[in-house]
Amino acid sequence: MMKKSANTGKWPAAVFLAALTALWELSVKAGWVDAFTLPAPTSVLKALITELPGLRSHIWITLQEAGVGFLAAIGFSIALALLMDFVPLVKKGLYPILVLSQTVPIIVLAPLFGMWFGFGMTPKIVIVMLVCFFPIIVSLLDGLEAADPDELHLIEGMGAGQFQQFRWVKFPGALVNLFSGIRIAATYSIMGAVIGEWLGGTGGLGVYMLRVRHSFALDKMFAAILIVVVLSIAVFKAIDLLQKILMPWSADREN
Amino acid sequence: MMKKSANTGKWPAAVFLAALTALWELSVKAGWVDAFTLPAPTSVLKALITELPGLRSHIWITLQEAGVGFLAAIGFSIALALLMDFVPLVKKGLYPILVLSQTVPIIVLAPLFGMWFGFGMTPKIVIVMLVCFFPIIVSLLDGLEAADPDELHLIEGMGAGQFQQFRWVKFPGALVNLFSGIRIAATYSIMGAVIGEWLGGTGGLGVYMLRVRHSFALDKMFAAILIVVVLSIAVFKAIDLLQKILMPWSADREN
Amino acid sequence: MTSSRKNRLELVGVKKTFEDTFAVSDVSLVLGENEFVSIIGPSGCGKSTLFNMISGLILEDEGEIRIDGAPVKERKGLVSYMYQKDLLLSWLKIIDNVALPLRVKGVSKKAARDEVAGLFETFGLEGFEHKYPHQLSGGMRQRAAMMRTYVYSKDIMLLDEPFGGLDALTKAKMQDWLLGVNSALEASILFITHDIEEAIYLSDRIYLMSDRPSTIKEEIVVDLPRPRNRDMMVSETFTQLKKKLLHSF
Amino acid sequence: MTSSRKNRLELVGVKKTFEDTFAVSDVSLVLGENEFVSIIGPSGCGKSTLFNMISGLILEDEGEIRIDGAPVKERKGLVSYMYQKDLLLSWLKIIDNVALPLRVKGVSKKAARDEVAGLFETFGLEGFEHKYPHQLSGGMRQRAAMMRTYVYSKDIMLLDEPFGGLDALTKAKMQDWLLGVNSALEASILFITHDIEEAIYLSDRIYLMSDRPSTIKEEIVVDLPRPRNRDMMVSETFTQLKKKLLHSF
Amino acid sequence: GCQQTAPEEAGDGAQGPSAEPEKVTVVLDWVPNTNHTGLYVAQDLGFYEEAGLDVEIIQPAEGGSASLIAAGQGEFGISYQEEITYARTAAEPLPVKAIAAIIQHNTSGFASPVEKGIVTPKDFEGKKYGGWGSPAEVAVLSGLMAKEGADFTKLEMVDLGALDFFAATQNHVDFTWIYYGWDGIAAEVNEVPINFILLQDFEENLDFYTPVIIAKEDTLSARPELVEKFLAATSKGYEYAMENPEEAVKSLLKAAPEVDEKIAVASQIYLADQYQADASQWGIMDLQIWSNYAGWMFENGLIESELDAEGAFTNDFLPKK
Ligand SMILES: Nc1ncnc2c1ncn2[C@@H]1O[C@H](COP(=O)(O)OP(=O)(O)OP(=O)(O)O)[C@@H](O)[C@H]1O
Ligand SMILES: Nc1ncnc2c1ncn2[C@@H]1O[C@H](COP(=O)(O)OP(=O)(O)OP(=O)(O)O)[C@@H](O)[C@H]1O
Ligand SMILES: O=C([O-])O
Ligand SMILES: [Mg+2]
Ligand SMILES: [Mg+2]
Repeated sequence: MMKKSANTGKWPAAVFLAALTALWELSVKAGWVDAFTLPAPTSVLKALITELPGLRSHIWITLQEAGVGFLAAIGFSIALALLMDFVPLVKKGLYPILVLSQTVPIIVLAPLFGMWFGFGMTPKIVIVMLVCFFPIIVSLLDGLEAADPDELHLIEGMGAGQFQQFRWVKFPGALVNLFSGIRIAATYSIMGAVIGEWLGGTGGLGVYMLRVRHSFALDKMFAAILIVVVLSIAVFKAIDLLQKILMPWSADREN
Repeated sequence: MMKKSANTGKWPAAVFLAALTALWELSVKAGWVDAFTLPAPTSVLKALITELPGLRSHIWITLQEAGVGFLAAIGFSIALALLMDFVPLVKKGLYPILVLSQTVPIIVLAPLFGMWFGFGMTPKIVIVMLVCFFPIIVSLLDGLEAADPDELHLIEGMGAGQFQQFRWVKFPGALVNLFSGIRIAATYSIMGAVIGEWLGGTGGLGVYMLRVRHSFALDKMFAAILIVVVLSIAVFKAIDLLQKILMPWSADREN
Repeated sequence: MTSSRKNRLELVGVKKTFEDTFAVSDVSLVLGENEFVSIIGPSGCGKSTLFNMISGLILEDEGEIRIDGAPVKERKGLVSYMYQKDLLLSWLKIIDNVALPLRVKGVSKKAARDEVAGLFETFGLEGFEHKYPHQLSGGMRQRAAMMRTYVYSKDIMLLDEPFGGLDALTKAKMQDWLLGVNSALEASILFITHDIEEAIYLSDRIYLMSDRPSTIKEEIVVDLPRPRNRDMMVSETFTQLKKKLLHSF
Repeated sequence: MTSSRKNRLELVGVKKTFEDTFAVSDVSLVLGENEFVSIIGPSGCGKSTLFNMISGLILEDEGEIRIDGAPVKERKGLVSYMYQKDLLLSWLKIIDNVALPLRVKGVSKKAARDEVAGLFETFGLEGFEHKYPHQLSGGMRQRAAMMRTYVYSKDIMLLDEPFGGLDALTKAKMQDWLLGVNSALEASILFITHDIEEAIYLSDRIYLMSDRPSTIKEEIVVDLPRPRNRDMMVSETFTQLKKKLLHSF
Repeated sequence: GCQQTAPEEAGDGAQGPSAEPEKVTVVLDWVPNTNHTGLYVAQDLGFYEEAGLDVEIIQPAEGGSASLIAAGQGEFGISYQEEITYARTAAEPLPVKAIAAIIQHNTSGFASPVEKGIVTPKDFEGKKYGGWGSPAEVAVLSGLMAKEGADFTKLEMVDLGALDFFAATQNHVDFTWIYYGWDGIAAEVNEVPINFILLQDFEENLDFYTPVIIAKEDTLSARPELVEKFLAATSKGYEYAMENPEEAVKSLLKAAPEVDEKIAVASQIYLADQYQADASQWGIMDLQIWSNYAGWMFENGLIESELDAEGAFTNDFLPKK
């Protein structure tokens, strides 16, 4: 309450970014850094504009891979968390394997992924899932474990079984955590698809980036990075919005 | 309370893993998969044993990079979260940049890292930090934001300034979230170092992996992966222990 | 024990220790069919702990808890229990908190809301159906928790200081409502309170607990006829009982 | 207003609305130097809201709140306030919860613990210093919160139903302790309670609030001499006041 | 020996439009570039289609295609002699073979900006080399320097990772290892004057084939007609590229418009003379070159067992001239 002072809108980020960009432009233009090691923002923008028509199909491929993988990761995480929460044995058996799956650097596995899954969309989607599900499930499980024992007792006393406890107490209580995880995962989703495309393919922003880098076209490369960034931030924002809609009680709390 | 049934120890994971490994061994030995696409667990073990002496120095390098980067990430995240929590303007300005920093695939940045940080341990440590700080800070900030307004009012009423509010209410309340983040980050720490080494280096597990892959010694490659996995899980477990020690009130809660 | 009522609930030699806190030492009590029994005792003596054991949330260390004559190990869901804390779920609107027991049973959101909507007037909470718990005053939250307990009413009810945070007038209203509910539902009610007048006015019998480690120090039978009315509070019997209780404390 | 005391705290025409809830409509009251004033009113009428406004946690929509004669906008930390909820921090042991105001002031852990350790006996919580809040009973938590408020005592204190969850005996002990503190500290105390006898026994004056949207319905001066003792509770004045209050409700 | 006659006539419509074109996947060694122009020409100008092939060209992860081809993810791959040597001498050897050399001679070597004054391996002394930290680099550099009587210990080696030639030599190192056909040409196009030391000018064993086209042994034995059809059409593509470099490069740019046009055109003109060079026919390989390089690798401890050089490649599927 009363703490409306923080409500200054989006301009601080914008101003900060603008300042950074200006400094960057200046450094290149003044020759402090060489244009072939770091292109000026204006060149990147120019490249973006001229390349955009050709980039459309690449963007579309990457978005599809990231979208499918990310949604699958969310669904998979929630289902798995439910299962792990219900059957402690599954949790004990699976949790270490989940951790394990994250400790293996994806790039190391790259050739193996190619060998096992080929070059279609599948391996990219698998990689996005692999990158995204972990933050979601770890956060969600931590949230579920932090459930208030008294609230659980209350609903158990109403005859609620495991699922009902999950539905009414554990899951709503863990929503903050779930969204933390989803927010982290969202950030990784587009990047995951790009990494996936590096492992082999015929299109997508990852393929595009490698090609333009090989042609020493750093401006185009940065244009592609810019697109990745914008797409990722769009996903991130969408998650924020979703959280506001799905957690009205906490939005309300601010008054 | 009363829910001690879940306390079945570690054997479910062990049994599950053992079963998986046995199946894997069988598939290779029976020729269902080619040994050059997936080496048998026994060959991996053999490679591990013969290579271990030579691997020691690589392991040590990777551990140093991962350790320094991870600790730096924790310190940096907490300090930054504190700053962002204190000065809403900084939060507004910086949060999008943090997100942005994660959406850029690290491998794209690799050449720039080389230019900026040279070719020693520094760029690897920077990559570990970059990979690790994000889950930590996102979780921590979400936890800080979820602080109970009534508890904040209470301590404000005692004349607590911003730092005191953080120290007594926000931070302890956000510890669950902080540990979620740290746990996710821990998992990424060793992998981050390996990726860093992959992008150029003279030692470390990443360099070792690249070399053995180049000569198609998949068994040695998997031996190195195994080491990465074991190291990562050790870090993960250490975090669990630390959480139990630092959050006695919630351990206590189980009785 | 008065009369020849059947025993719905019996505690025999129940004990409970938490780590180094010896909370309940040897408590035996009974609750008969359609009986209203109050428990009075010093703060921290173990009243809520008794309720937690009866409802099966924590296990007694020793002794036996019988329902309808037989020892029941798995007692969760057999009694309705209003906790000392209101325990309203912060993510549900008041109406949905109140309707929760119906939702758990599988009733649809709309049907459950419809079923509980009528109660809000009785409890003086009309207009607050669609607020969240943090938007209510302490006494209002307590009433909402009472409503929820009523919606889940089993024929054995445990009420832990249900009217502790209410003003005299509201409390009187709630007490009379509870008396009505009790005779209508034919429920057996075990009631914790710190209000001696309230205990006398509502109960058939009163157990007085000692300080920790607690036992039943005294059992007092309330010889007031039913149905009760507020005029009885100035009767000789009432005043005598009150004196006795204050004295025994 | 009795006598010629200085006014420590004044509310003039204070109003507060939450969204669609018109909670406080035009409340004016005063609290004199070293005075003990109680507020009684129906559940949900806006008593806690008044306290929240006085302590500066929420802003009044209209009207003015004056401390020592001058309107003060930034009132946080000027008064000590015991909330209706106990608000013990779950991650601190009871002793650290109680010592919190000292820690906030910068006192070291050891010194702060030493300073508050002596209080535990007075509050009947000896032996529970190193428990966590969830290991205490409701009444014990309330007493711990009272201790914490006392540790932070400013000379204006706001107490919101501090003894609501206590049994008669413990409550009596706490009341007498509070009377002692009041005269020793020369504090000015504003006190919310639902217990009419408590209000009379402790107060110099009592404000009676109406239902929501609330105003001050009546101000009653308690003509009992100080120091008070329990024998006064059967005096004629006491009984008259009690009748009057019950009637005015 | 290769006496099959039927496939020989297959090229000119004998198969007819009725037959479903055969699906073929080609896995490149890295991003599309002028080394691959023949493939793109054959695809763009319909040589593959005429041969009854439906070819898809895949860009893989950095690090080659040998393991992908061995795993059956594609019929043909682009690789290089060193990779095949490693693959066939591994503890678990990969069943892949080279079936055509895309460029006859090694066009890679050490490049430096002219102002560094590095014209022979002797000049490496006291300089800083930027590479990727492989044992092969050490062997090559120490070998070349030893031959010229230079002190290898006076060379500093650092790992550049993904840093390209221009960025690397600007601030960090004195010279790097490049492919002249791309990076060297890019330097020409960008008017950055460089010195270039071709490996085989100083050590003849280092004249190896890079890149080469490879296939899995299974494919060669079970589907020889397919291999021949593919190589025939591919040869046509490269031959076209040799004759019409400026036309041919359009096919590459059409498939991979992201490639820099200026560099691609210049590179194409340079490569037109390199694809076949002094050989009798495009694609043909010489046993000597395979055994020389493998021998050199073995002597330098880069591979653990000796390579059976004859088994590592075959010219049998190239079109008969
Ligand atoms: N979960 C627990 N862990 C440890 N000690 C506990 C726990 N629950 C209760 N106790 C202890 O048991 C004793 C009895 O507590 P209980 O809550 O039953 O008291 P009560 O009679 O309900 O008191 P009140 O009237 O204040 O609510 C107290 O000393 C308390 O500290
Ligand atoms: N944060 C809030 N948001 C919305 N409405 C609120 C909020 N706080 C209080 N109210 C409303 O204001 C009114 C007064 O609440 P308040 O807590 O002051 O009552 P009270 O007099 O202290 O009651 P009780 O005796 O039950 O504690 C209630 O109707 C309540 O619903
Ligand atoms: O997988 C990565 O986080 O780069
Ligand atoms: Mg209790
Ligand atoms: Mg209140």
